Amino acid sequence: MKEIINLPVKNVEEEEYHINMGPQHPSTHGVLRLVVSLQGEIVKSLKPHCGYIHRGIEKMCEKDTYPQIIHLTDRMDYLSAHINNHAVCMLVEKALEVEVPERVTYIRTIIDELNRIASHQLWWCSFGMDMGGLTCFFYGLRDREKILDIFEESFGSRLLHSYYTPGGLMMDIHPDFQKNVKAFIKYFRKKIKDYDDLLTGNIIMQLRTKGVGILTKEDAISYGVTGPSGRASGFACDVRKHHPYGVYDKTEFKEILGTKGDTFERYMMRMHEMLESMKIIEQLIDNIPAGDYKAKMKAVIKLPAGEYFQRVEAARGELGVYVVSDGNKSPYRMKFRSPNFSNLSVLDHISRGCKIADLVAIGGSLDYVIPDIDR
Amino acid sequence: MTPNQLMFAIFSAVIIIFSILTVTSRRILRAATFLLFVLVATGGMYFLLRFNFLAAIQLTLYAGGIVVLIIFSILLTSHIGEKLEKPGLKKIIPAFVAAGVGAVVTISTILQHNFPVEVISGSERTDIRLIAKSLISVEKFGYALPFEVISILLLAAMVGAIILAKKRKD
Amino acid sequence: MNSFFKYFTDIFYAVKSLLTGMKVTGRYFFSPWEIVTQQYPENRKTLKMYDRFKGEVIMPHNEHNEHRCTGCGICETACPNGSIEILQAKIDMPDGKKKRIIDKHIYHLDMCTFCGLCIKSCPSEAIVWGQEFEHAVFDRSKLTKILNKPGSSIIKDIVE
Amino acid sequence: MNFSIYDFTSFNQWIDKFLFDNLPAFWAIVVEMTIIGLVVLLFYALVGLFLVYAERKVCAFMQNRVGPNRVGPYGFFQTIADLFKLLMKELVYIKNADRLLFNIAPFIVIIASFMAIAAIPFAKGLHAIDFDIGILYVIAVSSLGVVGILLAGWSSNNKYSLIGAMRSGAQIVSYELSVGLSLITIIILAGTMQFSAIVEGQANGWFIFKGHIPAFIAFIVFLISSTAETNRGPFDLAEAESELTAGFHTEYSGIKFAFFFLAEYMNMFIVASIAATVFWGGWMPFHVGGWAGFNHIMDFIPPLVWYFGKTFFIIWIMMWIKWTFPRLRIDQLLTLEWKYLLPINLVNILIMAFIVLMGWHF
Repeated sequence: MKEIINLPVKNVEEEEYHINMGPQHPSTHGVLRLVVSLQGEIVKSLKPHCGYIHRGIEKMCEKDTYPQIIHLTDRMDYLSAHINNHAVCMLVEKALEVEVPERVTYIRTIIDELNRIASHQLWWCSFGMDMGGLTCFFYGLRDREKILDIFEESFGSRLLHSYYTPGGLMMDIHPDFQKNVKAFIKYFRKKIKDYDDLLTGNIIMQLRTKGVGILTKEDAISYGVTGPSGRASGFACDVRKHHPYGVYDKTEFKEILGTKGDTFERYMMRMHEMLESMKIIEQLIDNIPAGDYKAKMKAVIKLPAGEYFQRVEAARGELGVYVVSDGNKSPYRMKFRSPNFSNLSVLDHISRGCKIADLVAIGGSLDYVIPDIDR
Repeated sequence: MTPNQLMFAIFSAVIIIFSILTVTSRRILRAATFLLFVLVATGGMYFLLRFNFLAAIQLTLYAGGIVVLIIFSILLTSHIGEKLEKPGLKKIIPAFVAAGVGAVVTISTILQHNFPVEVISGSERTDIRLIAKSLISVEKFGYALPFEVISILLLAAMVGAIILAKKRKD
Repeated sequence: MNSFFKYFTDIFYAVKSLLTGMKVTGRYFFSPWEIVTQQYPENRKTLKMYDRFKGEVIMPHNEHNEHRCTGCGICETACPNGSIEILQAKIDMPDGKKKRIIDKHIYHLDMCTFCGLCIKSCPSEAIVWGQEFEHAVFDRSKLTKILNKPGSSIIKDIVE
Repeated sequence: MNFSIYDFTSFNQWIDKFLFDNLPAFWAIVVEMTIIGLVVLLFYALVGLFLVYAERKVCAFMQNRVGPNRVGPYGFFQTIADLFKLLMKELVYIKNADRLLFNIAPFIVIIASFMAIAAIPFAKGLHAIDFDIGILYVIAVSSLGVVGILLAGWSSNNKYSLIGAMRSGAQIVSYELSVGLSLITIIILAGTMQFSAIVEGQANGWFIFKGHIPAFIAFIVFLISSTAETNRGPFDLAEAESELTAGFHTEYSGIKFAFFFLAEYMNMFIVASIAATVFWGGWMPFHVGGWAGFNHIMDFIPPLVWYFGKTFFIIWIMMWIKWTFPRLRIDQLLTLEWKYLLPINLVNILIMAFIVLMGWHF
């Protein structure tokens, strides 16, 4: 009799249950492994294991010349390839004290913002897919295709462009560039309403995201969560506003700050940012000054010995590039402060106590790109 | 042999075989699954007797309700590798004795009872309207009182379950 | 009482938001002309890539089987991945001097990251982007290409 | 032989008579059962294949795509090609899985949906069994399917599968209530549980019009809860691909996976045809009480066309829902059932009973 009573008392409640989300899992957007300990469906803690696609980009940079580094930065956060290029180019220009033509800064700013929109479109569609709405995925990709077509026409490639070089651009923009960008903005302003109807206003999506995965402002600052995810918590961290580069100081745009810092705010930040980016592009696209697309640079670029740092606002947060030069044509040490790495580190903190489905939604709202984490 | 007899043979064979398997299987979820087959075959037996309502209730309550609950609780508590221990002789002998006594009593009762032979015509069925009416009737053969008593019992059970579930949280 | 009304207004707004979403998908269902799918192998004949499309590195030859490559090797050093190899040869000129010319311009397509540095750095504009994009092959060795055609020579007016 | 596409009764009687005249009674019944079994099996396979194709095309059009278009005209034979692919796939043996239960599970799921088909009336005289407890029978047998899902999730020895099975168990057990109660609303109106009598009762107007507001609410509740019971989006938590890879059938491959896949589509067909039969008149043409001429014109359209038209329309609505909404979370799923659908349903039944008592329905 005693045995029968004892059987169900075995403490199921406190038994921990580990599952491996990834490296192959539909919601990790790449080869990221999250070891999640669960109690029932509730996440007790999780441990990210990165490094599955570590390629040693920082080390590879040490043997490459500065123009050659550009194509490696494409492959970190491949969804904001132009912005990564921009960081390295500006660092070299700053170190050599080269004045780039105004035309170049205008074009770079426009293309950065286009790239940001394209990146957020891909985020939107994959976020929709994480939430289980597969249709979002196709609408997002459909509209992203329009930007990629503009990119392909001007720079010949769709994802990894290597378009910026230290001192300017690889080639001038295509003659149709301005026309196509304006047509895209007209098109996308219409389509973004579909986004709102389909996902933003949807009651299921709002119930699943509001009040889930709350990140306070203090935590955002101490974990270094930047970009839309940080701004959702009220952390004013927009590099474009506070340390302007390009022609951001000449344009009007808002740095939108959230208050709650939950998944829905993070979602709304990116939706607003797409609109703001379109505003920036609209202000600049007709005013691209004439001129050369490239400053005069030496054939072999050698940075004077010393330390250099440059930061930009990539689509997912603040990207910092740090270079120690010993005066040679390749850097002595190169370090990237990638936004996704810091954003991922907060995942354990904000997803404790929520459900597996919430974990997927939080992961989607942090919008991590795995190659940028591993580098 | 008529088709009905054939079906009866099949159903009874299923019931006997799976009943034995249910009590001899050492994996608890397998036992639950075999129990499901026994209950479904019993439902089939009722269909054979044209007690459609009873058969459907058998399927809904036993097969669809109770077995699902049993399986659900097994899922929550046990692990796939678990096997029950082989019972010792001390347990087997009393079990056999108890089962044997039960069988003797049941079989002897059935054999002693004189079943009146009555051929029910094929179209005749238990009318579900009659069942429904007698369930809520307060007259002589009505079941209104038991029906209400059971509903109060179920309500009490439900309240108890909610309280138990709430308690754990704080 | 307030929460009682909230129960129903919640239901109302929930249903309304769901119907708004269904309106979007429903509209696309009934407008098949908005389909964006490209049916690729069928449209191969009409498919035209953009002029600047980076398909592969090619070396254009004119009708006399002449190219512009001097074999200087700048592209080889500019390439970050080592996907270009230049094999040089020396020929005897009629005036008795020996001249360096290109023997083989080897291009490893499998190592190329399409950054465009080789094309940008070429002083004689000998290599350009080709439009070909169907690079899938069953044998990896087929991705190693020799860009100068057999028996080709350099165009006369190119000065090193 | 008197055969008409408007009434299959005489056709069935002719086959019955033919068999009994030529065979001994025992064998006649065996042959009849075999024929019915084979016909239902064939129907099952064909409808399953068609629904998979239809789902792909519908979701493709909603997503601005063209969908399958390579195999056959408009990709019509794509699902058949997929079926052959699945048949030829290796059946992966899972280490430490409970092999017996692992193999039985897909069959339980498929048999449950198979049994439900038997009670559905496709046209006048075209149904396998016409129980006096038809609706109760369908509810009873369809509640067996969840056992297969639970067994599949547990026996695969995979944590994702187990979570999927748990979710699906909680979901189906609670949504069965709403399905049953919303059907009871119509049973009150119809006064019978027999499918043929329910259809006949709609000869002068479908129940969704006859029972006006409560019937409409019951239809909506039935649509939602039956979508949940068939594990379809937005209630596909048991196989939530972005959370649990594939949920309870993660470890299944080849034809065993195809069984789950087919059973899901057949369950969708079954609930759609119950909705069509109970709310929209089944094979009964669109009739308006009193308009004899109009009713006569409607009678010319064969009942099978009416039946499949209504069923596929409801299936289309279910697909539309699936391809629009994001997935619910498990606690929201249960909140929806226990806080919204169930109270609405209970009040609805009361209102319907009141309306029937007062004779306010049409």
